[in-house]
Amino acid sequence: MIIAAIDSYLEVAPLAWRDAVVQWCPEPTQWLVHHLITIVAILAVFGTLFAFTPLAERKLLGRLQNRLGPNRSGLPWWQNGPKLWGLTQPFADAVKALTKEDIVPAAADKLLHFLAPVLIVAFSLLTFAVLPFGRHLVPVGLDAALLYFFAAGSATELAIFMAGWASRNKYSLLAAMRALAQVISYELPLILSVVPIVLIAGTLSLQDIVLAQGFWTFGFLPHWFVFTPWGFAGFLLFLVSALAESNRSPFDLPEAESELIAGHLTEYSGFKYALFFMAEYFGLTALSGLGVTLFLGGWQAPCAFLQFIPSWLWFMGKVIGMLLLFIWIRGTLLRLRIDQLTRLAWQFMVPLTLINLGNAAFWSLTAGWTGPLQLVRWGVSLAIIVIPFVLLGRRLSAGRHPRTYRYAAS
Amino acid sequence: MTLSAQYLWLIPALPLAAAAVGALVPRTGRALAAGAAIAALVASFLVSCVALVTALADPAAKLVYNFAWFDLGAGVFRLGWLLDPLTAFMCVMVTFVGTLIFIFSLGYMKADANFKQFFCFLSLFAAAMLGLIVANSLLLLFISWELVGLASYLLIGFWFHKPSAAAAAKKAFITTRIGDLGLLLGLLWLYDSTGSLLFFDGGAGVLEAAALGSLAAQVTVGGLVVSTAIGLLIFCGAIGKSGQFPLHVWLPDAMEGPTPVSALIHAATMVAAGVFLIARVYPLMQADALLAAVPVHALTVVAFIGAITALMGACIAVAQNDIKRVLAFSTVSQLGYMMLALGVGSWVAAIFHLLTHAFFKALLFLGAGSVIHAAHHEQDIRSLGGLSAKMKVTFVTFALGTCALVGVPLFFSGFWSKEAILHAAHGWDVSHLPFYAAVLGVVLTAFYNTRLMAETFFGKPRSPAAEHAHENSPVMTLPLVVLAVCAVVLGFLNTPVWPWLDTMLLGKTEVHGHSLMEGAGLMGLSVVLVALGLGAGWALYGRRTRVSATAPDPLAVKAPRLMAFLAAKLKFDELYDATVGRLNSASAAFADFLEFWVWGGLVTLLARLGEFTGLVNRETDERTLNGGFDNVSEQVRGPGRVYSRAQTGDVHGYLRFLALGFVVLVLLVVMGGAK
Amino acid sequence: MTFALIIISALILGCAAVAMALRNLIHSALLLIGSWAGVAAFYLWAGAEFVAFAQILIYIGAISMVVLFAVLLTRQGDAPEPVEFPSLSRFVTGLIAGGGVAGVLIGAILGMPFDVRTAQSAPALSVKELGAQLMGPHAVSLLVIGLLLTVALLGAVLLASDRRPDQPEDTP
Amino acid sequence: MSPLQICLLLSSLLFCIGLVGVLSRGSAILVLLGVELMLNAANINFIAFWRYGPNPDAGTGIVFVLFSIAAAAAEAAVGFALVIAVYRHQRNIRLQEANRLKG
Repeated sequence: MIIAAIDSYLEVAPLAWRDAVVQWCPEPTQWLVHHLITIVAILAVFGTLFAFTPLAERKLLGRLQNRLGPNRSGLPWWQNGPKLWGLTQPFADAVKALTKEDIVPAAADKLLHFLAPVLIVAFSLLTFAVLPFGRHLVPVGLDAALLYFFAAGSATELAIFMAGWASRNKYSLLAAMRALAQVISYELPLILSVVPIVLIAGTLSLQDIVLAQGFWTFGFLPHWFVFTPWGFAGFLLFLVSALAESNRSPFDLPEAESELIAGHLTEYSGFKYALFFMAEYFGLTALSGLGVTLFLGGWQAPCAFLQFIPSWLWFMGKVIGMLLLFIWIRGTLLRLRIDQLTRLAWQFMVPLTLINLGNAAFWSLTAGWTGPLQLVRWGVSLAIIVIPFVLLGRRLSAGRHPRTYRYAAS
Repeated sequence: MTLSAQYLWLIPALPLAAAAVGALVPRTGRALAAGAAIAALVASFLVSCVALVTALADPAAKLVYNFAWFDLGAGVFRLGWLLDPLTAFMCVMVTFVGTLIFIFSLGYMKADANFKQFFCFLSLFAAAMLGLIVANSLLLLFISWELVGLASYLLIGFWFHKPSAAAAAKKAFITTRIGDLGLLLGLLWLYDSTGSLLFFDGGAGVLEAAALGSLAAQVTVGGLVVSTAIGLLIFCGAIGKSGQFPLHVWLPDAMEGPTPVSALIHAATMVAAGVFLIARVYPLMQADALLAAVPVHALTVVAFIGAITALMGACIAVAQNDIKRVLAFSTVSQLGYMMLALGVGSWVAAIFHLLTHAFFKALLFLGAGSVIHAAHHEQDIRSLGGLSAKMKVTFVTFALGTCALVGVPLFFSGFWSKEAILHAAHGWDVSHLPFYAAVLGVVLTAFYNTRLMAETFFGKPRSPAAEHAHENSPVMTLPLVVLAVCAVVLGFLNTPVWPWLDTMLLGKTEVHGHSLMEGAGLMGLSVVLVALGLGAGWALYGRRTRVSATAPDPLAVKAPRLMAFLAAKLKFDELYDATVGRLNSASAAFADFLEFWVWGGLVTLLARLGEFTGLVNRETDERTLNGGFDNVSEQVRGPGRVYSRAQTGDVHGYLRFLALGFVVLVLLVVMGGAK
Repeated sequence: MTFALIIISALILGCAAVAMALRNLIHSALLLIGSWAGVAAFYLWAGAEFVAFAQILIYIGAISMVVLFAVLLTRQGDAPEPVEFPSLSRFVTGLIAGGGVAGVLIGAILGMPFDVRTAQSAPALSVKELGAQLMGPHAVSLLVIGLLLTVALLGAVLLASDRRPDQPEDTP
Repeated sequence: MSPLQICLLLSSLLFCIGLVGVLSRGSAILVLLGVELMLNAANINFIAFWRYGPNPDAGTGIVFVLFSIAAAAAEAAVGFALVIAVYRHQRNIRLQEANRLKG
C-alpha cells in the first residue's frame, strides 16, 4: 500500500514540482515558464546523460579490449581526497574542450562555419520534444509526433553539409558528401522500419503507441511490439538504421581517421568540435529513446506487478540499456566500406523493411485468429520475414570477392 | 489346306521382297541376292500350289477379296484379289518356270559383274507378273502391266554398255507403251461407263452380267457397240505387250538381253500377259457376240490379227540366221496362234496352248542359251553346227523341245494344244481364212525348226567357237531336263479323251471326254502337215548339212529376192522409220520454228514496248511534276523562315512575354469585361 | 494572432528576396532553405501540423540536399560569376514584368469582398482522419503521385548519371 | 485587412519574388529555385483558404497541399538532374547559352 502511495507520488512528482514553480510566476509569463522548465529539465537530464555516456563508452570499450578505461581522474586540487576512479572524467573533458583554442581556417565561410555546429545541436535537441518519458511526462503531445521526429532528424543533414562546405577543404567536402550519402540512404530504412508500428498501432502519436503496448498476458509476458515477428525484425532494422543515422560503430565512416582525418569536422576544434560530439550523442540518445518507445514498450513495466516503479524510471533504464548496446556494438563490429554500406542499405535494408511492412499488414489482417491458428499466424509471419532475409543475405554476399586495390604500377 | 483370296497378295509380295533385298544388298552380296530371289520364288510357287488346290476344289467359284484403296471424293476406290482356276494355273506356271530359269541363270550369269542387280530385276519382274495375274481390278492389272513393261526394259537393256541393247530396250518400252495407251483409254472408258474397275464385285463387277448388259446396250460413233470399242482398246494393249502384228517389231530386237531374260520374258510369261488379259476380260469381249446388227465383232478382229501374226511370224523365222531371232519369231507366230484361238471363241484352247508353249519355248531358249554359253556367245547358226556330239544333254532336250513346238503327234504337249486350236479354228463359222493360215503356219513351223536343228546340231562345227564347245555344268542342264519332261507330260492334261484342263477352266466339275474318233480328220491332217514340213526341212538342210559359215542358204539359191525380203523382217522397221520417224522429226522442226520465231518475236516486241513507256514516263516526270512541286514547296518555306526568327531560344524572353500576356489579359478582364 | 503572421511573412519574404539577389549560390540556396522553414512555420501558425512537418521533412530534408548537391556538381559554389551588362538589363526587365504581375494580384486581393471570419479557429483535423481521407477518396491520386515520384526519381538518376561509355562500370 | 487577405498578400508577394528571380537571374539553378518559391506561394494560398476558407471540409485542402509538395519534390529532382546534364554538356549553366532549340 505504502509502495503504491510512493509510486503514485513519484509518478507525478516532476509534474507537481513544475506546477508549483509555475504558480510563483506572474500570469502572462506562466505559459513561458511552464515550457522553459520542461526544456531545462530535458537539457539537464540528457545533458548529464551526455556527459557520462562517453565515459561509459571508454570504460566499456576498455573492458572489451581487456584493459581499464579512464580511472585516474578524481577531484581537482584535492590530492588526498576520496579516489573517484575516473568518475569525474566527463567534467575534465568538458574543461579541456572549453579551454582548447578554437581555430577557424582563413578561407572558411565564417558565417556557415559558426552556424553548422549550432544548427546540428539544435535539430538533435528538437527531436526530444515528442518522446514520452513517462506516463504523464510527455513534453509536447503532438498528434503527428513520429513525423515531427523524423522531420527534425532529417534537418541535421543540412548542418552536416554546411560543416563540410564551410571549412573549404577537399577532405571535409568529400567526407560531408559521404556522410550525407550514408545518412540519406539510411533515412529510408529508418522511416520504413517504423511504419509497421504505425500500421498496427493506428496512430502517429508516440504516447498512444506506448499505451497500445500496455497489456500483459499471464501477467508477466508484456505486449511490447518487439515480441512479435514483424516487431522484432522491425526493431533489428531500426537498430541498424539508427546506427547508420548517427554515424556510429560499423558506419562511422565519416570520422574514419585513416581515410578522411576527422571527416567534415577536420576544421573544427575546441568547443565547436565538442558541440558536434554532443549533437552526435544527443542524436543517438533520441534515436534509442524512439526505439524504446516504439518497440520496447516505452515507459511500460515488463511485468504487471512491477508497475509500482515510476514509468519514467523504466524509460530511462531502457534508454541506458540501448546506449550500452550501441557501445557494445561499437566495440565488436568492423567498419564498413562506403560501397558495402550503400549496397547494404539499398539492396538489403529497403527490401526487408518493405517485406516487414507486408508482414505487419498480414499480422493486422489475421488479428482475429484464435487457438491453434495463432501458431499458424506466428509461423507464417516468421516465414514471411525470415526467408527473404536469408535469400537477400545470400544474394548480398554472392559473388563478392575481396576488393582488389589498384596500386600505382612500380 | 485352303488359301483364302485374302492371302493371295503373298504370291507377288514374296518376289517383290526378294527384289528389295536384291536392291539394298551391296554389290558383293551376290549369293544373298540370288538366294533370296530363288527362295522367294519357291515359296511363292508353294503358295500358288495351295491356291491351285483351293481353286480346283470348286472350279466355278470366283474367290474375291476386295479392299478400299483410297476414298476418292464421294465414293471409295477399291482394288482386290481374284482366285479362280485361270489365276491358279497361271501362277503355278509362272512361278515354276521362273524358278527353273532363276536356277539356270545362276550358272549363265556367274561371270557377269552386276550379278546381284540381275536377280533383283528378275524378282521384280516375277512380282509384277504375279501381281498382274492375281489382280481382280483392271487398274491393279494395269499397274502391274506397266511394272512388267519396266522390268522388261531393265532386263533387255541389262548390258546397257552395248548401244544395241540400250536401243532395243528403248524400242521395246516405247512400242509396248503405244499398246498400253490403248489399254489405258479402254480402262478409262470402262470406268466412266460402269463406274467401277473391279472384275467381280458381288454382282457389281465389270465382268458381271449387269455391267455387261449396260455396256452392250450403249452405242457410240459409227454404230459401234461400247463393249466392242472397249474390248478393241484393251486388245491394243495385248497387241503391244504380246508382239502381235502391227507392234511386233520390238520382240526380235529384245533378244539383245541375256538369254535367261529372253527365256523368262519373251517366251514364257510376259508376252503371254496379252493373251491372259484377253482371256481374263473374255466375257467383255463376248458381250457383243449376240448382237447381229453390229458392224464388227471384237473377237473377229482378234482372230484375224492372230492369224496374220501367226503366218507372218512363221515366214520371217524361216529366213533368220541368229538362233535367238529364229526362236523369237517362232514365239511371235505361236502367240498369233493363241490370239487366233481366242478370236475363234475357245479361250480355253488358247490358255492350254499358252501353258504348253511356256514350257517348251522356255526349254528352247534355255537350250539356245546353253549353246551360246558353250560357244562363247556365238549366236549365228551358220557358224555353229555339229554340236550334237559335243553337247549331248542340250541336244536331246533341244530336240524334245523342238518336237513339242512343231507338234509331233501323240507324245508331245505342243501337238494336243495346237490340235485344239485347229479344231476351234475349223469350227469357226465367220470365215475359214484363219484356219487356212493356221494350217500353212503349222507347215512353216515344222520347216524352220528342222532348219534350225540341222544348222546348229548336225554337220561339222564351222567355227573355232563351235569347235571346242562342251557341255555345261549341271546347274544349267538340270532345268533343261526338267523342262523337257514337262514339255512332254503336260500334253496329257487336256487330251480330247480327258479334257481335264478345259473343264477346270470352264468351271464344270466332272470331266466327260469324247472318243478320239470325232476329231480324227483334223488330227490326221495335222500329222500330214507336220510330216510335210519336216520332210521339206530335212530335204534342204538335213541331208547335205552346210559346208562352211559363208555357204549360201539352199532356199536363198532358189528364191533369192523372197528370202532377202523375209530376212529383212518384211522391212517393217524401215516402214515405221519412214512414216512415224519422219512425222516425228517434222513436227519437232515445226515446234522449234514456232518457238523461236512466233513466241520469241512476241516477247521481244513486248520488251521493246516496255522500254518505250519507261522513257515516256521519265520525261513527263522530270519536266512537269518535279518542277511543279519544287516551287510550291519553295513558297511554303518563305513565311516559315520569318516566323522562326521569333524562337530566339532565350528562356527569359519567353517568360517575359508570358508575364506581360498575363497582365494584359487580367487588365482586359477587369477593365473591359466583367462589370 | 496576426503579430506572429507578420513575423513569419517577414521572415519568408526577406529570405526569399535576399536569396534571389545574392551572387553566391550556396548562400542564396541556404537562405532559400530558411524561407522554406518560414513557410513551414506559417503552416504551423495556420494549424496544419501534418503539412508543416511534411514540408520540413521534404523541403528542408530532401530538396535542400538536391539543390546543394546540384550546386556542388555544377561547380557554381566558388566562383560567383561577374556581373555583366546583359544580366543587369535582364534584371530590370524582369523587375518590370514581376512588378506588373504583383500589381495586378495585389489589386485583385484588396478589391476582393471577403466575408471575413477572423474568429474562426483552424478546423481540427487529426492524423487518423487525414489518413482515412488519403486512403479513401484520394487513394487513386496517392497511387498516381507515388508512381510519379518513382518515375521522376528514376529519370533524374538516369539524366544525371555520367555514363561515359569508355570508362567501365567500377565493379566491386 | 483580414488575416486571409494578409496571407494572400504574402503568397502573391512570394510568388512575384520567385517570378522576378526566374526572370532576372541567368543561372539555371536560381531559376529552378525561383520556381520552387512560386510553388511554395501556391501552397501558402491553399493553406490560407483551408484555414479561412468557407468550406468546412478539412481533409481535401491538406491532402491537396501534400500532393502539391510531393509533385514539387519530383519536379525539383528532375529539374536539377537536367541542370547537371546541361552542365556536363556545355560546362556552364548560363541559360543564355542553352538556346540550341531556337528556330
